Amino acid sequence: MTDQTAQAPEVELYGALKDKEPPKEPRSQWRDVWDQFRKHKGALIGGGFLLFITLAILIGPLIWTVDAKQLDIRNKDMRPIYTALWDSTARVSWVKPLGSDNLGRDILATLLAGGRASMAVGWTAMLLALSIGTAIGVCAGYFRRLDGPLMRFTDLFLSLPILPLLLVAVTLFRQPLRANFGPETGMFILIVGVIGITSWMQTARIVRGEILALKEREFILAARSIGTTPAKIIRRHLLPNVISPIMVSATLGLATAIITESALSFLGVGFPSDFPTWGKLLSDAVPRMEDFPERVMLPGILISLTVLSVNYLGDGLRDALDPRIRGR
Amino acid sequence: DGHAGERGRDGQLNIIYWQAPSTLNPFLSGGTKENEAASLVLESLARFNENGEMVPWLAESIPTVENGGVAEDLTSITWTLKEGVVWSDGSAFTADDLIFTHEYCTHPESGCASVSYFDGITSVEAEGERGVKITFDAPKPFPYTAFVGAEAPILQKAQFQECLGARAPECTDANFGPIGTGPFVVSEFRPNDVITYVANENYREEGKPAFASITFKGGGDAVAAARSVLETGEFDYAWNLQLAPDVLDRMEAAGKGTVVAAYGTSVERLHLNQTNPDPALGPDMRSVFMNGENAHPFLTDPKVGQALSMAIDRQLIVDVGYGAGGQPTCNVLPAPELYASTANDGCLVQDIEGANALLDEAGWVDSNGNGIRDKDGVELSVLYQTSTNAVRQDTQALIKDWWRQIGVETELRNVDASVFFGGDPGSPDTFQKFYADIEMYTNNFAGVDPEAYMANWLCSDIPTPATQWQGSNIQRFCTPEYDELVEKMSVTANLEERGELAKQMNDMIMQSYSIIPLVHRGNPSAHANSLGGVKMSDWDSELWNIADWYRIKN
Amino acid sequence: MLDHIPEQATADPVARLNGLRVEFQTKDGPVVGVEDVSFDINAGETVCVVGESGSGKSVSSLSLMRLVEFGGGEITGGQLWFGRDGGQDIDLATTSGDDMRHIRGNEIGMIFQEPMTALNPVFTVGRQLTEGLRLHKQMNKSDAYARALELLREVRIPEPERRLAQYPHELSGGMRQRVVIAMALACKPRLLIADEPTTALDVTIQAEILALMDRLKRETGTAVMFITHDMAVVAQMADRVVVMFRGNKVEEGPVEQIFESPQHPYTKALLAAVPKLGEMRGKPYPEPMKLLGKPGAEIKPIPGTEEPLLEVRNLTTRFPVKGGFFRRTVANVHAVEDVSFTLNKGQTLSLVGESGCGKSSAGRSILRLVDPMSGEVRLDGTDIMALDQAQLRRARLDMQMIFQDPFASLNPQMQLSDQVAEPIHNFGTLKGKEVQARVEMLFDRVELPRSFMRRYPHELSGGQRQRVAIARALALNPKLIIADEAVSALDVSVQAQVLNLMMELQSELGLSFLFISHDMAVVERVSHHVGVMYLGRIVEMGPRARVFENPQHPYTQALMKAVPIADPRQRKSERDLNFKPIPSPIHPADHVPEPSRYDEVEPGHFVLQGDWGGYTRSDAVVRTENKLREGQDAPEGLSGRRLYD
Amino acid sequence: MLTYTIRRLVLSIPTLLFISIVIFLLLQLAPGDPMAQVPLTVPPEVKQKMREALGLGQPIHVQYWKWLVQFFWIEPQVLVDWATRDSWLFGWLPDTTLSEGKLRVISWQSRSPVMDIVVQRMPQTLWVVGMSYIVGILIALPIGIYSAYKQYSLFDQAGTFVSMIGFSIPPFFSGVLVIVIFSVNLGWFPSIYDTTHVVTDWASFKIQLNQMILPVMVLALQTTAQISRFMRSSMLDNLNQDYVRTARAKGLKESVVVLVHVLRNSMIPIITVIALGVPSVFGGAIITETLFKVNGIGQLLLTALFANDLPMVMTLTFIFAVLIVLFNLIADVLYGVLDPRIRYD
Ligand SMILES: Nc1ncnc2c1ncn2[C@@H]1O[C@H](COP(=O)(O)OP(=O)(O)OP(=O)(O)O)[C@@H](O)[C@H]1O
Ligand SMILES: Nc1ncnc2c1ncn2[C@@H]1O[C@H](COP(=O)(O)OP(=O)(O)OP(=O)(O)O)[C@@H](O)[C@H]1O
Ligand SMILES: [Mg+2]
Ligand SMILES: [Mg+2]
Repeated sequence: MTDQTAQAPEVELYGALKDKEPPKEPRSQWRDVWDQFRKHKGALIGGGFLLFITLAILIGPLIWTVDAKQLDIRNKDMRPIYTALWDSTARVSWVKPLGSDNLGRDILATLLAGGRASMAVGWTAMLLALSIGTAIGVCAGYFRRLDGPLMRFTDLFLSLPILPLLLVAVTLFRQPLRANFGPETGMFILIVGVIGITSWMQTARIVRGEILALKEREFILAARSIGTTPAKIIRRHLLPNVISPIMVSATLGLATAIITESALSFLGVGFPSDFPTWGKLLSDAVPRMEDFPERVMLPGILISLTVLSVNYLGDGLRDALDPRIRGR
Repeated sequence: DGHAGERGRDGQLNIIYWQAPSTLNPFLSGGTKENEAASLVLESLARFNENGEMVPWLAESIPTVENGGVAEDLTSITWTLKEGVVWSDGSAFTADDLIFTHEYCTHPESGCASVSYFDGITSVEAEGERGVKITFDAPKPFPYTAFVGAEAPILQKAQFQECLGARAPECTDANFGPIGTGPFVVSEFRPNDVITYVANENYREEGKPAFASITFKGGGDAVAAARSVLETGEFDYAWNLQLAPDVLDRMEAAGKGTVVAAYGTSVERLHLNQTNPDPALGPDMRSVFMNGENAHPFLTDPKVGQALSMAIDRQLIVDVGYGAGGQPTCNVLPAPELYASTANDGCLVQDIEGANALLDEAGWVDSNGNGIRDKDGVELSVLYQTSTNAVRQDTQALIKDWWRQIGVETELRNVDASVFFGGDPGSPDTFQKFYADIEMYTNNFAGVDPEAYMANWLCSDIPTPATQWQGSNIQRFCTPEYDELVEKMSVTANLEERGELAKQMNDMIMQSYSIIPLVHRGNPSAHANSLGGVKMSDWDSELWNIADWYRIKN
Repeated sequence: MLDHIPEQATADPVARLNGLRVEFQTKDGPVVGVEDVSFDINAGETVCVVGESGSGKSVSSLSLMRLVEFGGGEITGGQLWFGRDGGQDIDLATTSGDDMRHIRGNEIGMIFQEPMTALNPVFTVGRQLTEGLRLHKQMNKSDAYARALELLREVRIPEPERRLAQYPHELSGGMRQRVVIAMALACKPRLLIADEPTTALDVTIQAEILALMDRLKRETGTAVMFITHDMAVVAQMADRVVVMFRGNKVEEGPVEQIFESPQHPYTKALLAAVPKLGEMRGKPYPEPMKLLGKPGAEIKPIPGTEEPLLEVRNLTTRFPVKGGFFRRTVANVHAVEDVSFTLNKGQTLSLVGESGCGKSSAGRSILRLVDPMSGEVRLDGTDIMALDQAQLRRARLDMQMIFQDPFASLNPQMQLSDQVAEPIHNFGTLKGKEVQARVEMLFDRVELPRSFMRRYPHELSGGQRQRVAIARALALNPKLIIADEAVSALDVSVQAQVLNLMMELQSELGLSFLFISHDMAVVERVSHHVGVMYLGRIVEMGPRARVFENPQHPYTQALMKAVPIADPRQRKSERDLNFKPIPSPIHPADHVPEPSRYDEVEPGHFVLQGDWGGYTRSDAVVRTENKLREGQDAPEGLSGRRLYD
Repeated sequence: MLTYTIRRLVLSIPTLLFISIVIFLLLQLAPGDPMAQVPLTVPPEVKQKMREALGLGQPIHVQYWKWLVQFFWIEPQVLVDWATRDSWLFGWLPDTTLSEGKLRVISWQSRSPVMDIVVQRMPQTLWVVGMSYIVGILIALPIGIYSAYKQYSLFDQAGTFVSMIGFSIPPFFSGVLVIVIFSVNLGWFPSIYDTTHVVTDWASFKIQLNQMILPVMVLALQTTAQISRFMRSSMLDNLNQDYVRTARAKGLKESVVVLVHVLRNSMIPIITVIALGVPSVFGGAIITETLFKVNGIGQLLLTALFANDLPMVMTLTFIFAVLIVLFNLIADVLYGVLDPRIRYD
């Protein structure tokens, strides 16, 4: 034992003061985030896929210039080119690489155009719902006096029947929006608004719960003691710490928004009928599912994969944004 | 072939209506599904067969002027009740029941849906032992409305006498289980869900019905209903399968059932707004008919309408959306034969070049190179609305494409059916308000006489804010000549003459191109291959002859 | 007690650790938790393992139970010989899972670090106590309950019958820890591992628990492995001491030898950092500690000034307890009751007392982080109580707070420099580049490397974090800093550095501290004046030297007795301890307490008149306190999800 | 706890009243008309008469008041009458006739009391939607537990994958898919649910089971996807708690540690999540019910909406609101019951 101590190098005693590792190069915070993000395989794949989809729907129409609304009745009901691999009798053609629908619209083009609409609706509606939900959840959790009324308000929205709400919204707002933004953008705003204001409740509930717990943590008290205003406490201290449940809601919210959009056009409140979206392509194709499985599978897979990627991306982002995990 | 035999020999029959009946009292609902479900139980004096011919049902025969049943001056009709008819509870069927039914429906507080069938009736009285005399306040060239067809059947007085007027809704038991003279009696009714019937032991014909019981299921959608008959064979009969023909063909290929269609007078048509629907006009002028003022910037021009019509390939619309359930038509009054004009059949062939030439000639040219024709700064750009329905949306897409080829820009809109047909004056999306340039839907007339139908297009029937947008002249067509013809028809009794008048009116509308007919629609239904005796009629309840249905034994 | 040499000390060791090495697989590759540790534990002997946080103490003990594997660790080297009852030794490192399960709880018992969380919140105490008995001793339910009752009696829990049916949260921290001990003892294990069993407890409860463990060891002859970082506790408990440092054993020896002639520099430094009660005897002013290895630090007393900075008069803070259908206030927690004191510029006033006596509430009331009911608070002439929200925010420029838990009081998601700069931004005292300069200066000031500025709280050790908290408190140049248990959570060596830092700052900047602590030795080191709090009141107050050398109030006396002394030759025996449970501070809403009246026993040394004890600690109090401790706060709240109405 | 519950109950009354007003106004504002489904062949004047017969012309506040009285005053009387007349519990009491001759909430579509139809629809809704909820939960819990216990294992990854897919596939697709596979091609199960089927013996129970399988499967997929996610994260929260180590140190078997100690704690938030989902069981599942023709509450609401049957929609929505508020309360109370740390005072 004495041998050991004798040989031991001079132990430095101020562990608290000295860096154990050589000081790291000062690095940008975003660099750290990116490094951590890169380690998450799922997130990379998910992010990659999302990027691919986004590029595809943005740039795709420039390359594949067929108009998604263009009918071509002579070439209707074509199968995708790959069906030729096992079914030599299938009607296929390179002109319609993924086939065509019952009016001869090119499926590749509709998928690309539909993707634009679905992604735009999905993301904006999800972000809208998320912001409403977070705002309400934060207010209810942070300001005790608002808690009761806001939660009642949430109950109210949970129990409102969606369809009449929709119809009312359409009655009241379609014309002004159409006049100001044109038929498609106007409808877009309306749809996004409707989906947004009918799907924020879950987020609000979850965020409120988290905030209630966080609010009792000492660092909030500390922030108050150094004179941080409530607005700043919420922005700097509370919000970054509820990122993770918000991410989860975001993932689910995107899926719901994309699907709800299709349900809306189903009810005739959505985009003009010749305006493709993934959800609508999917629901239109359901009756012909047995003959043309690709017409349901392609949009179905795209929706699922998008949701899945967002889920993984959310996981990765959450890890990357949390300095506690990032450090490891 | 299993025709004859004792009552109930064929056991169970399963019918699916994807829209479920909500009541069995046709007077309280007026909906087709309710009327048809009730027609198994409640009957009328005469029914229309698959050809639109009247068949005596609870009456001995059809009264006419020739056989003296109808008065010479056309102000009364006398029916003779069939002998030996009893209600399903065993009590006798008498003239009293008819008198009561008239009273029931015409009661001012009842809200009876069929009250128009009793229009102009001053009295219903018993005459002799089995006679019933109906007197009108004016000559009635077509007196076969009251107590004829599925809309105006006869109720049992004993059951409903406590349910007059405002009390009608309180008689839930009676409304859900009316006692009738028909081949079946209700054993259980679940509103909007399912009805079970059993054979009527007191039915007047021996050995009928062949089925002992019926399950009348409601709910779901047309695809599922078709599938359950054509593919899985769970049901024997499915109603109203408005599906794309390729979908139906595929299901039929499974070999379990057959799709049949009955043709009545339904026409899928485009209405071209004759007034200006510009949103900028404000609620007092938008789509409001103002005696020729406030006219539509271009749709009042028959040349434009004609071009729009010529550009359409009706056969293709049928192929894509209707199949066996539709035929191209150029008339808004396509049937019965007597009334159907042939003057406009040129529209059956698509002629894009012709349409283009016509527009060029009319001065509509694309002067600014944006692909849309214009004249005097007005672009040929239309908003085209209809109710939400897959087939209609396909049709919209096709038509939009054709119109694009003639330089007409189209914006599509579809509106939820409950709003579109709802008639809520507060909603901007109803078909009566017509806040669009063009709209598409189907209309028809009940029974076989077009007089009331043709009167739809009177100037006075134009929906306006003053009438809370009620009115049937949707496209706001108005000419004094047309009004005169309507007037003339209402006093003409001779069938030939009536036919001529109707054709004339039809052609007048067609040539104004305020209505562009597209498809003469049939009512496609499907029945299992093992179900015999089905004779589809669109003039009456589809189930009008259900007493004759039987199971084909193989 | 010291002269009580364990009889079996010479017998075969119960456990022998031999070259233990434990690695953890993390995302960034393996991390060594314990590098190479060997020592023996003999029957009837207490071996204390000491070392700073993270030195591998817990990992060693968990390896003995083979529980490291559940935390992602792996024993990658060495043997863990354990003498089983049957006689033959087995190597626990290679024992199969089934055998391990038989050994765990049966032959080796373990007491865990955190009494608050070591019990399953949803099962009754009885159920958790009997579980092991029924498993290992095949007892039936009623026998097991009888034995559990016996165990509870052994650990001296009051009203043991009732406890069996209670849930953990209904017990006070001390009682919970005793339940955990009873649980570990249930099957009469041959080896008892106690991993910092008293760190989270009050001095008084700690003293009781230490005495209890010592008695049990003597009565049953169990071998004890006692893990702690508190040298005073070691002095009280150990027969032999093992000192660990960064995953290695650096020294081992009998307790007196370690304390009197430490060999390894780390041990020496550690001992030097321990404040010992009585060390300051005869010195009128506080002075920094002499730490080893820190060159050139000159030690000089800090006299401060006699100019008052903070005057508190009749401060009263009560928390309403709501109840009934209309949620009316039915009772009040009298957290702070008629408290008056004066704090001078450049001096430190300490508030000491047991958990729940109202120290924190007093501190927070002064900053108005909780709103006091009545009283007067003057800071440098400003009447704090009269300010509106905006003014109050400004007033906080002059007074800052350092909280107990350095981890909890820093936002885990923010970089340290941002957190230190936050108060500056809040008040806009500086702009642009100056902010950065100031932050750098503050980091230098608290002796943190500048490279830490970009780090996040979790990347720092506890002491470093507390320095950040201090830097943040200093950012605005306050006149008063309220340090609420600012060093309680820290390792001794780190604690000593932080204390020195605070004292340095005081002498250089003339800061005043309101120092809240329950650690008498620390208080003795840093304060000019001391107030002893009990039940919301100050029961004794005066210059530090007077209060410590001449305690007058019986409560102060009891408190002084309970403090463990870091000297193995001054062990306390259980007999010296005599505690009345703390009475309830909850009174009915209409209760009007008497004002505090003081006798001045010496100049400036006041003692509260009358007897304030005598109540029993009600369940309601226990519950409220436990909630507060668990960070749940507010009587009607619950963590994570508050019910709304 | 009791006072807490009662206070919450009392406080929920004004909330519910407010909700009912909002719903009523919303429905009034919505376009659409109960006459939409009457064929176009019926002349407008007749339709106007029919509207009047439904009481549509009255001012809004009169209509609202009427509904309020009917729902809160007359319907309970009907319940009392029924209880004293037919129920086995109170049947022995003298028959009351409180509601005789009073106007109940009447559906515009069927002209029959709304509550009767609701009661009629309850069995199939509960059989199918309720069963799928139960099945979904029963599948979700083990999946969630195991995925958390083996975090990042293959099973866990697969679980995430499947549940995300399950969540993103709309039922109008999965429903048709299973029908095409299992009823059309394989012919194993009926595609149409027979609501009149009564279970009396084993054979009829098997039929019932047979017809329930498809809709239950489709619905359970969604429930499973969600609950298993919640379960997993709740388990993860608890698996690292100190008391788990304590339990292991006692020598307990892993199964006991996980399934008794950890599970019990993890179930607390899950049970409240489950409770919050129960109103949707009573609310039915619109799309799936329509697909399989189950004709439960969901289909009832849908048809009522399309037919603009305001009393029906109003009543159903309001019942739904009551359930939401009630189950919110139940969830909160359950939380307190399950977690001994929580006390209400
Ligand atoms: N689950 C784990 N994963 C990774 N590293 C771990 C884990 N548990 C412990 N370690 C590492 O092992 C080392 C020893 O930790 P240990 O818990 O034994 O310290 P300790 O001496 O008990 O400290 P304390 O006094 O804070 O309890 C530390 O450096 C720690 O980072
Ligand atoms: N927000 C609050 N609501 C209700 N009671 C409270 C609240 N804060 C503190 N109390 C009660 O007031 C009393 C004093 O608490 P305080 O936190 O001031 O004690 P303390 O001396 O700081 O104890 P510790 O050493 O545990 O921090 C305790 O009985 C506590 O239960
Ligand atoms: Mg430890
Ligand atoms: Mg405290």
